Amino acid sequence: MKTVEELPSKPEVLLELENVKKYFPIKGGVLKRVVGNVKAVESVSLQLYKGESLGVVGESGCGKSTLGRTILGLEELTDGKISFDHQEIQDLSRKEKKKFVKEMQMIFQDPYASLNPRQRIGHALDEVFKMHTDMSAGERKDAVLSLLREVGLKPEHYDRYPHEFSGGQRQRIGIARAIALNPSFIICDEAVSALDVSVQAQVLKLLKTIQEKYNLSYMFISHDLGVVRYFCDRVLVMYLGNTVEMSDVSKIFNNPLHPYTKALLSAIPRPTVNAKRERIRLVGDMPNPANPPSGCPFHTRCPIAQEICRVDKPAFVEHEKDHFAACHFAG
Amino acid sequence: MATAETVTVKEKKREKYYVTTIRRLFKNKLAVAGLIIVILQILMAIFAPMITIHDPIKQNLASSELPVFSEGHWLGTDNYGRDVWSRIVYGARISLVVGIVAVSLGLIGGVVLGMLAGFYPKLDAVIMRIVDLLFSFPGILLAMLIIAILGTSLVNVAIAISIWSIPTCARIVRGSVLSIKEKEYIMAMRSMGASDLRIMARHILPNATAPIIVFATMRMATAILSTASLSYLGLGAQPPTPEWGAMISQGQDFMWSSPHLTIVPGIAIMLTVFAFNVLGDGLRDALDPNMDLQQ
Amino acid sequence: MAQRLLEVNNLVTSFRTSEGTLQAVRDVSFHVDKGETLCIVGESGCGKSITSLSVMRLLPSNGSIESGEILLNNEPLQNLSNEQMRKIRGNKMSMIFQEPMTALNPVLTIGYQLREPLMLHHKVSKSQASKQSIELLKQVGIPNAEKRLNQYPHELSGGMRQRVMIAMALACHPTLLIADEPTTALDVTIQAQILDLINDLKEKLDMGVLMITHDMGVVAEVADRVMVMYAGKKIEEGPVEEIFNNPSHPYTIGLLNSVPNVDDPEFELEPIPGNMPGLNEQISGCRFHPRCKFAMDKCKVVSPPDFEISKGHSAKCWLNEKEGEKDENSGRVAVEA
Amino acid sequence: GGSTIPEGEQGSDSNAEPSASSGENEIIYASTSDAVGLSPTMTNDSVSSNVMTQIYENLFERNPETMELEPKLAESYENTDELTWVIKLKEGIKFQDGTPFNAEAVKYSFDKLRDPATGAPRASLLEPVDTVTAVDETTVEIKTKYPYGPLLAALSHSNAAIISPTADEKQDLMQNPVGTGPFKFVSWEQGNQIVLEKNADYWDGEVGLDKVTFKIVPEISTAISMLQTGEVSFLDALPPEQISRIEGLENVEVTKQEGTPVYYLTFNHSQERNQNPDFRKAVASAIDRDAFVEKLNGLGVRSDSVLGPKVFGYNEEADKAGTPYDPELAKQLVEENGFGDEPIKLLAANRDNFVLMAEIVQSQLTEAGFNVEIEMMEWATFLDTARSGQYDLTFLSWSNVTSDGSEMLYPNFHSDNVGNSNRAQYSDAEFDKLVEASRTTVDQAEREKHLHDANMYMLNNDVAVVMYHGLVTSATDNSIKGLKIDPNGQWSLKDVTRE
Amino acid sequence: MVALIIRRIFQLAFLLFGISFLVFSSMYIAPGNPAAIIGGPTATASDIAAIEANLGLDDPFLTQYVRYVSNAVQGDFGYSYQTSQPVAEAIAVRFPNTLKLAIASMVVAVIIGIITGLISALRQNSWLDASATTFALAGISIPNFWLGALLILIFAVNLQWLPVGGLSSPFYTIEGIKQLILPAITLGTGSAAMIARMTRSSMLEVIRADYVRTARAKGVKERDVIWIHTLKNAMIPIITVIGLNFGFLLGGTIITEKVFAINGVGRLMIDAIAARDFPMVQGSVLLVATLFVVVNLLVDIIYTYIDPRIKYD
Ligand SMILES: Nc1ncnc2c1ncn2[C@@H]1O[C@H](COP(=O)(O)OP(=O)(O)OP(=O)(O)O)[C@@H](O)[C@H]1O
Ligand SMILES: Nc1ncnc2c1ncn2[C@@H]1O[C@H](COP(=O)(O)OP(=O)(O)OP(=O)(O)O)[C@@H](O)[C@H]1O
Ligand SMILES: [Mg+2]
Ligand SMILES: [Mg+2]
Repeated sequence: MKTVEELPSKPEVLLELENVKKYFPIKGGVLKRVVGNVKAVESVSLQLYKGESLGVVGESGCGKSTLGRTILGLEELTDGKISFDHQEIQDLSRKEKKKFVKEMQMIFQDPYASLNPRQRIGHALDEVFKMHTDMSAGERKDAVLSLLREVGLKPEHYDRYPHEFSGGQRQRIGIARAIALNPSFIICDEAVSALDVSVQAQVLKLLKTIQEKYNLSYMFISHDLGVVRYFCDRVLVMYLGNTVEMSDVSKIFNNPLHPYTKALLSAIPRPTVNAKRERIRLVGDMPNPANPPSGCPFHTRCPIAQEICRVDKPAFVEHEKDHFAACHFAG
Repeated sequence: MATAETVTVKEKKREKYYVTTIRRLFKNKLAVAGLIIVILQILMAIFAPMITIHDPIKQNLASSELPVFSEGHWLGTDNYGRDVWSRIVYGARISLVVGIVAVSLGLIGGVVLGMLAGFYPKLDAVIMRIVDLLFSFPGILLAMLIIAILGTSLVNVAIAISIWSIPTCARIVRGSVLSIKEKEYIMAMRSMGASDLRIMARHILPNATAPIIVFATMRMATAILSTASLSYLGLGAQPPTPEWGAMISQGQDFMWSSPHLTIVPGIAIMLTVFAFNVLGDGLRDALDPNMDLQQ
Repeated sequence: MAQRLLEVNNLVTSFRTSEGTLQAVRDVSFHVDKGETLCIVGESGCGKSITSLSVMRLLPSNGSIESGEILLNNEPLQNLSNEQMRKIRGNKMSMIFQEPMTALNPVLTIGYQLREPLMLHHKVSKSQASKQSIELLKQVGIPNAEKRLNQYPHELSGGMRQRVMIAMALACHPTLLIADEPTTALDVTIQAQILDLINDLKEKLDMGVLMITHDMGVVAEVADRVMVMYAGKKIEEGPVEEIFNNPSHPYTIGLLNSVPNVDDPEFELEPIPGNMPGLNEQISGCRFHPRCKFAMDKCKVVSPPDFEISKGHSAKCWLNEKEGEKDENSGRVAVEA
Repeated sequence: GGSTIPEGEQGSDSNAEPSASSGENEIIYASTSDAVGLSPTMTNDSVSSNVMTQIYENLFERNPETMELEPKLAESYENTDELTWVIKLKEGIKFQDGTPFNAEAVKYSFDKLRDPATGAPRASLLEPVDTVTAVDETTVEIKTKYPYGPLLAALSHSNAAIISPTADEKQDLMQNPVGTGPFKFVSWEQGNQIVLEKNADYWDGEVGLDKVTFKIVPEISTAISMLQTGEVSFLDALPPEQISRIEGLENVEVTKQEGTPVYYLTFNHSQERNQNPDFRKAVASAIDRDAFVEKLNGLGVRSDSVLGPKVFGYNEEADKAGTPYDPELAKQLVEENGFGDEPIKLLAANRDNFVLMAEIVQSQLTEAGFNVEIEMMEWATFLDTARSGQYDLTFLSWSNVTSDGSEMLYPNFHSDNVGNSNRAQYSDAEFDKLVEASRTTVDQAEREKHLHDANMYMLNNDVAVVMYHGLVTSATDNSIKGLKIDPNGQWSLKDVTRE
Repeated sequence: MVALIIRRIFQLAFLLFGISFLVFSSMYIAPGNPAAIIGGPTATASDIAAIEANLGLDDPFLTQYVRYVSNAVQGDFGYSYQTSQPVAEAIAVRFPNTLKLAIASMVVAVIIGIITGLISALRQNSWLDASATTFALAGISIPNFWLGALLILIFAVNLQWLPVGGLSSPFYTIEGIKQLILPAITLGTGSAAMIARMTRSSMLEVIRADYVRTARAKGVKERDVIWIHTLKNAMIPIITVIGLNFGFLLGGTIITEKVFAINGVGRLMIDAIAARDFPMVQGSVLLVATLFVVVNLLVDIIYTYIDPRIKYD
């Protein structure tokens, strides 16, 4: 397992987000005017290095998937900058973006739902090459077969439909599709959440192997903190569209600064019997992202909230080396 | 030590796509019956001269309105003494072709409109109002317009009937598209950089076939029946050319004296529609890759 | 000794499919006592849900119980008429389903769905049922309960929906609660809330809980006893401490090694190689042997019986064969020894 | 029913109930379409005139038996010269609204019809009239622009009925008619029914019925079912396909009598091919009209004559004067002249018996070696197409309201009307002369001769091939007595009673 | 909801504008001159010219159209060329009949269609399912005139239970109901067929849904499982088909109206087209278009009651 320290002294930045915002307009009235916004991603800034895995965790609905989709351009960016390989990509035309499509891919949470049920998987993979390369039919078939082999499937799977695979195999197909064009960056949106533990372990292994082979970067969205700890180099914690903490995986798990991170960690069920734990109970539900609370977005549920938290929104600052957090009382 | 490769997974030998479809189709008894009827009808149309003794347009006023099972005319004769069996057999040539062509054209129009409306929310209101407009525009007026502008060929009959099918088809397709486009595999295709056209044609359409098949097969009946009203206006097959719809509508006058003049072509249409329906149902199931799972 | 609540003996459940009749549950026996939680774990598709659905007699239309016995409070369920069974469901015995998103009816209000079991089984008036529903929602920790009654499932968050499901299952104070992966796909904070809730209620109502999950963390947290299934069979059963501390079947060991350990950064995953066999696959001997790194010749031929490891802990694996028993079980091996 | 029921409630009256209201002194007539309107000036269709005939009356009317024109509202007439007609009116007649019937009313009616500002569809009926003068209360003098023989016949046309001037000024007669006839208008529910009631003050004897309902039943077979169940009591214009069914009904009496409608095949005479006498002869001899008439189940009269037996100008000699059916001759002519090479477009309107004629004639012509294609059309398109001469052969029909031969030959075949009512596009100087003579002669015997000559001229030249002459038919409930139908299909209900 | 309605009304205005132009120009292009029809076969050129002048048909196309639209906007839909009756009045007389018939046949169609659809979905692939399918196919292949005539023969002529035709009695009287029965069955059969097929397929889609199983797990009675938990979820496509059919029926149905001597909008329109009675055609087409939009709007609103997830804003 790598840690940031083991990476080359100056890790090369692959993806950089600056104040990325994604609002979903709420339309109303006769003329369908915008009457409000769901602030799915309020403000996210980060740097992602070549060859690293960045875990993204946070409560359901906090904007993890939206962030991922926005980076890929599947959702229109509301504000901010996205640079990939030192080039700003948010304003590119569809055509110009096409070359970045090859570089950035996504593995979806539900492998079954993300495959066309009426398309044989061989054809599904073939289609990727068809869209982005000039290969002949024969070359494409060879490419698909070697892809299948790469993710541990067999040539005879070429003609099968998605439903004829087990969950783990389906996720392998999703991975095959994502790596088909040799991307340098893959977003895994809860890519292993739907798999049971033994299959999940297989898939995680596979993802690691591929990463080492191609020096890939992952953005790994998950709610399973065990998996994040195992798989990721750094972790980003989100709450209500905001980044609340980011650091190396060991720092986050051993020395969390933000009360939300602490609550999150305390809630992890440990697969060991009688491990009595002190769980920090969060009261109430996550606030409505269309109408976020003033000040610190977490203050409504924070066990250590003070008056200042209601008023001032804490900045996302580096409290220790490479350890960022947005809390007035961090530490 | 066992590895993934040595697992004893018994691989089914993969067959070609169409072989699978056909094998599944043949498992469905009703669909097979439908297929047989369709094939028989097509053969009947092709080999019409060989399976009839009478000329379908040859009149014999002296032996008109013979009932079924008369000597020499097992389905009787019509008002002009023409052999009903011959007319049914030859009529298949026009009725089947017009029915199939008209329904296909209507499907193309309806699918394109419905697909665009469902896929692009901005086009939705515009297209759906155009569809409303097509729906409210009287069919006869449309036929007259086609006669005036395009003339009276059989192709134009198919056009007229297909335009009648467009609004319903468009609405049905739009409904399906609205739900399919929210599926995750569509999002996945987007993330792969697939064009809208590819997504619509290769990923949404194949998954919207079920209601389309139901609609299309039901529509066959209406299409064949409407041919009659159009030839009555002078559009398309003119008398004495045999054609099922026209046979029914002409037989209407003789419903009391010779009911077989309407019942026989009526049964012919019903058989066709029945055949296409069960075949369509069977085909839908056979094309559905999940069928094996669902028993 | 605790009171026996549910007893399942030699259950066999099969499906009619285009490939013939397939057995999804193969000769499974287990029991749940009052005030006890039994967890069923195992790989996806191993028959966990089908086992629980067999108990509820809610199998899909092409499935049926081929043989075996299911006793609730010592009363055999399979002899009951549909109408009698209906009166038990939701009343004495209720179930939380795997998918919180799809298990609630999207077109009926939360209130309607909550009132339904109360009005059906306890014959209370509508307003009485509403009052009780509000109580239930409060119990499962949903704020603003009065308002929620008039909302539809899609207006609630995933965690709230799952809690509604639980409230519904608990409405008539069942003696047996079956929970099929109640927390999969929920984030940890919500998951923790729900597990706490079930535990509290179990204690309060002396309810028996049959929980299905593949999350070993959840198992460790809630289970009293654990049953491990593989490919339709029960392969190991025992008290939770035994299973975690002394797993006796290679599959159980593999399962535990597949779970990343949050607290141990140096932990290395050891996935079980290969895939679970399909229902239609013929495998002789132990069904796990193709994936088992300890597989012996015997495993490929003879299917192992239950071996008792300690009191209440048994496993179906030849590795646990005790010297003294070998003769009884297999002459061939005895000769070798 | 009766006059005590206020108008407004009439619509929802239980008149659809079978036996209850078609009882005592009421009859219900089923019509396949609605009247266009009830003003003689503004309408020109047979359904409207069926209703109007009960409400309005003319100066003259043709006696259905003798075919003579007899005075109705008129007392007598005389020609002071060829151009002047002095008509004496009956006295003491009142319109249904109380307005007295007099010379002014006659002048008003005729002038209204002739006035271009009115836009009357049948204004041409009185086109030859120059002036109409009310000489005194009971005397009208009509001057024509040229000697006009068919004037009295024209005056017997339902469009020349006399309307009440006061009513016409006060209300729209289309919706609310007032005449001198035996029945008064009660109500009209558009598309459903028209109700008339007895005119208690009728000038010419007692009216037999209390109430008459014209019910619209578009589907003839439905109308027959209603006749069978007693929901209606009277149908006319029975179609040949249904005649056997109607005749099989026990409670129904069917009458058939000769009438004026004539159905014929005509050539488009503006076309070169059709101007070849051999071509026309070949066509005429290829058509077996006897076989066709057979198909009409007794509802057609076979005669070659263009002017039918009930039309003024008819002479028995014309019955057999047409080119006879001779398939051999036809084949021979076709072969010799290559008539079968070019396709022939046989235009047919999609109504009445035209489709039947087209199918049979097409078959017979094909037999003879012609290459004929039927082209069917909806009525309005047909009218346009035929009028502008875009066809080779077509079928036309003519129902002669005034039963006067000139009224047939002039509009349909005189060169004056080519491109209009002369849809055969026939233009022949010699023929024109004969027709003109029949119109401008006042002496009726002489007129008859001219008409016969014109008729024979057409037959000798195969100008048109007459398919059949229509019968006027009716089917009535057995309880209805005294119904008389005149040869142009119109009937008066004045003497009808129910038993 | 209000917003949806207002938006649809805006769209309706444009739709009506478009369709009136379309109808106007097609009537103009199609052969057949209303004046010639009014004049009849005997009319001379001068007769026809006089009629044309009287009706304003001698004006150029655009003048006629603009005149029509500007009158129509002020609520004046003109007078019939044929009968010179106000178009609005003529339609007002007929529409109640069409409405009665449409509602009655829809009731028949919905009852028969949903019940047969349910039966065949619940007994999928049984002989009951096969007979329901056959019934549906027969329903759509039988020409209306044939079914109508058959029903008349049996129930009106032979048994004399019901009247042959007409629709003159008010619908709330026994007589009025009797008059509606046969035409409603004749007309409803086709729609019933479509509804049955749709009910079957959409029931099959939801009948295995998890929430149906949930309902059973709660011990809900089988009847309620079908009618409340399942059918309501399957209703969206069924409602779509019902809406389409109802819209179609409101446009009037020529053959049934003819066979049963019903004075409805369908016959009015067909007669008007045959007579090239422009104002009448316009009026009835605009009515049909409006009704169709209203029905679709209703369907969309019903959607939101059936499925609370559907929102239009
Ligand atoms: N298309 C959309 N329109 C409006 N709001 C949306 C849309 N997509 C997402 N949202 C809202 O944005 C917020 C963030 O959603 P997102 O799917 O990114 O959450 P998430 O962190 O991925 O949650 P989960 O863990 O449940 O997947 C949520 O409140 C969601 O309701
Ligand atoms: N209706 C059905 N017809 C045929 N086979 C079925 C049917 N339902 C389930 N099965 C099969 O039965 C086996 C057991 O399924 P079950 O749902 O019990 O698995 P599970 O252990 O609950 O898995 P998961 O963890 O994914 O929920 C699976 O192989 C499945 O494919
Ligand atoms: Mg997400
Ligand atoms: Mg399960």
